[in-house]
Amino acid sequence: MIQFSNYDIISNLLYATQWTILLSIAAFIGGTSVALLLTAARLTRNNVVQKCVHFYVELFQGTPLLMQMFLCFFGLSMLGYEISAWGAAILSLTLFTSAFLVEIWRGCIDTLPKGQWEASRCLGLSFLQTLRHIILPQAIRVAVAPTVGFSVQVIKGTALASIIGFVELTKVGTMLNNATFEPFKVFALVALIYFVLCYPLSLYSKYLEKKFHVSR
Amino acid sequence: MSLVNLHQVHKYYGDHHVLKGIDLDINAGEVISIIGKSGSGKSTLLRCINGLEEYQQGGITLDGNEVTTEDIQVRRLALSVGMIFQNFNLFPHMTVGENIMLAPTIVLKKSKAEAADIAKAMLEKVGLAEKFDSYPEKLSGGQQQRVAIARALAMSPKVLLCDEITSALDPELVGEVLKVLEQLAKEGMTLILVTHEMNFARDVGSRVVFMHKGKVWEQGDSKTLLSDPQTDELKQFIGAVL
Amino acid sequence: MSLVNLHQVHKYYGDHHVLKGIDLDINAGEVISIIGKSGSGKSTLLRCINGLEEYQQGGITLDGNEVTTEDIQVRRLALSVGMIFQNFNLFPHMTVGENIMLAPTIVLKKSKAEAADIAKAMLEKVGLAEKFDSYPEKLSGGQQQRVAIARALAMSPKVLLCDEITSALDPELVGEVLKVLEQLAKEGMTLILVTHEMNFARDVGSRVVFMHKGKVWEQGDSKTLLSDPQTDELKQFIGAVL
Amino acid sequence: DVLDDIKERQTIRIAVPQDFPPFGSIGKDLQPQGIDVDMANYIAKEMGVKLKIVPVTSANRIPYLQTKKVDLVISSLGKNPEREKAIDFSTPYAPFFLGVFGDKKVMVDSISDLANKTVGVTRGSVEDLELEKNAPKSVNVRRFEDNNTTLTAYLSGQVSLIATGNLVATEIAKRQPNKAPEAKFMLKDSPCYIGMAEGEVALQTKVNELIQKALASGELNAISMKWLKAPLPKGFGA
Amino acid sequence: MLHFSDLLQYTDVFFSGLMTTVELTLLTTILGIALGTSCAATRQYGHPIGQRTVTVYVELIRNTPFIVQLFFIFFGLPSLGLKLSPWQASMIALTINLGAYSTEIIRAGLNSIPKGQIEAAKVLGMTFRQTLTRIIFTPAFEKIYPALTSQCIIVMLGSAVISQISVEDLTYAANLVQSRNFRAFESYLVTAFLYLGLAIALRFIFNQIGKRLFAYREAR
Ligand SMILES: Nc1ncnc2c1ncn2[C@@H]1O[C@H](COP(=O)(O)OP(=O)(O)OP(=O)(O)O)[C@@H](O)[C@H]1O
Ligand SMILES: Nc1ncnc2c1ncn2[C@@H]1O[C@H](COP(=O)(O)OP(=O)(O)OP(=O)(O)O)[C@@H](O)[C@H]1O
Ligand SMILES: [Mg+2]
Ligand SMILES: [Mg+2]
Repeated sequence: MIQFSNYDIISNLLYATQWTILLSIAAFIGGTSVALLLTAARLTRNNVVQKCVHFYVELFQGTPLLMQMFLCFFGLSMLGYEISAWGAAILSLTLFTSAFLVEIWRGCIDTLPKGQWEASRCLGLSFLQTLRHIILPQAIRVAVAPTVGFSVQVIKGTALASIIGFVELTKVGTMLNNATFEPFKVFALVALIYFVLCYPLSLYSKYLEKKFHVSR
Repeated sequence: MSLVNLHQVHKYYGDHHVLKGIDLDINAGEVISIIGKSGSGKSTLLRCINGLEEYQQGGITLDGNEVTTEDIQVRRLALSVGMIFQNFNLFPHMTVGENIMLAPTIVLKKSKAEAADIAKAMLEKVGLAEKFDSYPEKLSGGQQQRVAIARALAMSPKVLLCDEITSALDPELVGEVLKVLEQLAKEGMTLILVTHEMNFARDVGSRVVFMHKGKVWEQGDSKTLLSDPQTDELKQFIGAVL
Repeated sequence: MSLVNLHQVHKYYGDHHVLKGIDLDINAGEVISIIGKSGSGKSTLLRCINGLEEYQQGGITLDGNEVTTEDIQVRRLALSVGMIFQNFNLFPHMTVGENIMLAPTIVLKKSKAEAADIAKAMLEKVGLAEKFDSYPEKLSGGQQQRVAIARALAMSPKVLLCDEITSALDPELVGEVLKVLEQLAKEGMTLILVTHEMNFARDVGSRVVFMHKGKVWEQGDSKTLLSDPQTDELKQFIGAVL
Repeated sequence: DVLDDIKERQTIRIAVPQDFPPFGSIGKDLQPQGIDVDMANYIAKEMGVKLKIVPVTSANRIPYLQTKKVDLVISSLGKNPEREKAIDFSTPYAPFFLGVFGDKKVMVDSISDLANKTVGVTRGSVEDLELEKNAPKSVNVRRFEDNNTTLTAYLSGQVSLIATGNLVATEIAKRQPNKAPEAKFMLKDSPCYIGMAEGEVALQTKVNELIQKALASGELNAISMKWLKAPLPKGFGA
Repeated sequence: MLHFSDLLQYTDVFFSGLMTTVELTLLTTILGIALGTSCAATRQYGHPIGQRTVTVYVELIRNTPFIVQLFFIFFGLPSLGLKLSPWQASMIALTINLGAYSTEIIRAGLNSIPKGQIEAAKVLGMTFRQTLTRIIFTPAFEKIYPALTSQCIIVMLGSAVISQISVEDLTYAANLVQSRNFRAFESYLVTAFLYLGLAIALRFIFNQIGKRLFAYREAR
């Protein structure tokens, strides 16, 4: 019979952590890219486009991430698109991340005083010039903190990929638990590793938020 | 011909009738003080003149051109009308110099060097030459407002619209801003001010326009109007403010 | 014996020495106007008198009792000192009536009916009897401030502290609040006001206290002090404000 | 068809369990090992193609097949009518009995004794369907996503009875002798089959051929000896 | 290609799953907000030790995935002798989770109350407890009500995970149906829309309650 030492447990968990990190980074990059496109689309002030973005946000914020993963994983293949657990996880996390980031960023743009738009208009700046020189530079500064904060949600979201069989930290945790029958130890370690990944990001986000408020 | 002309301008916010047929003629070089109770439509009137708000009836012309809220039209208008706001609306992420140079470079397509020269000259004019590289947040309210004036002047407008530009200032800072306005008036700039500073209106202004319930209720030469109001409403208003 | 007595009061915010040895004696029925530049420590002084801020040296007594910032002490103090703020601080989720009745019922343990009678009487006094059931946000600034006065009066304080209570108001609303204060002064209420309204200070106040750099720089009878200031600093201040 | 695809790809993708010893469970290197894994290796070797192992759970192994994420499921798969509607089966390759196991203190001797008891089971497994069909209505069936979770639920004491395979129960006994579950009664004789997508006749024929060959050559018996420490039952696969 | 009709015979499975999800959501919403409120008040105004404890709790929960918390409570705690039914474990995990997030949200609400309001109460002679309950809570909750609503919905959607420990919620229903008729796409799609409907309904209900709670706003 195989015996797992603490060293085996920890080294296997750390090995799996790589996949959690990789999946998080991929999902975050995917999410921000899509969210950028959607934010740009939303700023066009075209009614139909805005409705579409709104629907997108409602849809992916209003359904469980787990369902989105199931649908991406089993659903897409049933419709004839080949997709791996890794691909389904990235795809669903991208949809999920972008839906939240679009809303977060919209909030950031909306917090800028209306006077900034009006002053620009009175100086003869066009809509795009106002965006480029006045709104975006300020909005980006506001947006960094909540965006970093949301990256924590993305990391935690990757844990659900274990349910569609993607082997990352949580999955290895359940596998090891089954092999060792030491749930208390294994899940405490898993939680600890997530905490070590997420907490610095949370702290950094808070720090940015404070810094921004002070410099206002 | 008059520089600014309003003819029977009506403006609604939804069902709310805010401007009820405004007629007004303003010539180049005049200093107009618009006074009136809160909610009487003073800000709305100013904002219609430079295309920030739509109006539903009547017509406004500026230098003979019709004023609308279309984007292109507003941008063209911005070349001849400057506006200064109660809360300054400086761009916080740019230095004072960059605030002033922005529109001359990207709207008027001037070179950086040229724009910088203009910015320096305008800062000189408002007495803040040494603040070129400061960020707005480091300035007092009075200084920020003077920068805002310099920013508007850098576009060499024909008219300057000022909406209660001293109301957000501590009383001891009001004077420095009014002094700048007085100087501009002396140099012949056309000014349209919404203001509560009655002394300024009387001493510097050429004409006072009293608005009440969305109408121009009474207007006339600033000294005579304020010392000898005709309508009860104006009498009451002057009584309350002075 | 004086109603309020300050003896060599020193106050620091961290290293920042804000009050530098204040001596002040105020008798019942006096109307004291505290004037001075922004940052001179006027608000801080008021807030020390009713225990909202700690002071580090000296002593303050009110009606013979020492003033400290201990909770119980502050609550006892609240029975004899009322305070009105620049931005009203009405409770937005309560009607005007509820705002006024709250403290009499839960602090003085009066019955609802009794508290309602008091509230009505106080609203009558400030001329807002008909607003009993309105919510604060539906009132103009001047009306809100009068409600705040009524709320303070409902606790039948011996002294009323007012910190720039007209500064947040549109000019045409200032008068209605000052009128209420004038009435209170006539009825013999002890008032300590931080104010920029020089006319009011001169005409209604009994004494003016000019603060400068954390000190009582000059004080005296309101009419003589304002028309004949002794120190350069006060002269300059009066010049800037009037 | 799929057989051609496999040849073209030069790789066969086979779904195996990773939480179901001795059929498939992970070693220290996190790689699956067990009867099903050996079986998969055998099939790939015989077909002369490379093997790609795909770990699955009991709940998702059929969707994997249906959505063509794998070519074969060798995952201790039992046969029942519902499944036969969805996929096709080979001939059996390993023996398996399903039963109810549990704590010594719980007195249960037959399926009717389950009334008002709580039984843990892996969702979508044959034992799940057996319980649903035959157990008294008052039984409280707790369904878990995979065998991992079912076993953990038993070992952590969350349920005192589980329905699972005899071999799984033996495996627990080996690992945690103090918590060894006691066999209560048998639910069903349910040997394991290899699953494949519906209508893939060529593939089915080929797989059946290979199983017959292994049976004849004693290869299957060797696998059984290696993992179950016992020869195949007499007449198995006949 | 798609056969939604195959799902019809499982209507009652979906329905009972939906009811479990709704039931758990409502219960944890109430308990979680109560927990969050007391933690927020402790963190904002309480004893330093209390403040520290709340901080640790909030950070631990906010920085680990819900599913790990759930597994820890359901599988890990029994080895300490604390055995919970799947339903109890889920309810506790969800409540603890919502509690942590709502602590942060409610604290932001408490922070948003202008200092002047508290001072006004103080100079009227009110005790701190009176100030908290009568002056601070209502406007603070009003300010953060939308954020709190969103968080409750997020927790409701996150509850999909509890099917992993055999709670028979909506996701469990989807998985069960899927394991019986092998119509994965259809049952997940239907379930996703059921969740969407639930989210919309929840927001609507919250809005209605909000209108009652903050009726004075309507007086404008
Ligand atoms: N964006 C808006 N939407 C709806 N109503 C508005 C809007 N802006 C102003 N109003 C209303 O129009 C009327 C006139 O407003 P306006 O701001 O022009 O008054 P004002 O004379 O400038 O007052 P104040 O001295 O307070 O600035 C007011 O009743 C106001 O409530
Ligand atoms: N809470 C505080 N913490 C630190 N410094 C403070 C605080 N409150 C006031 N100060 C400082 O104390 C000094 C006196 O402030 P105070 O508010 O008493 O002035 P003031 O005379 O009332 O001015 P104003 O007319 O602007 O209200 C100022 O320099 C101010 O920056
Ligand atoms: Mg206005
Ligand atoms: Mg002050």
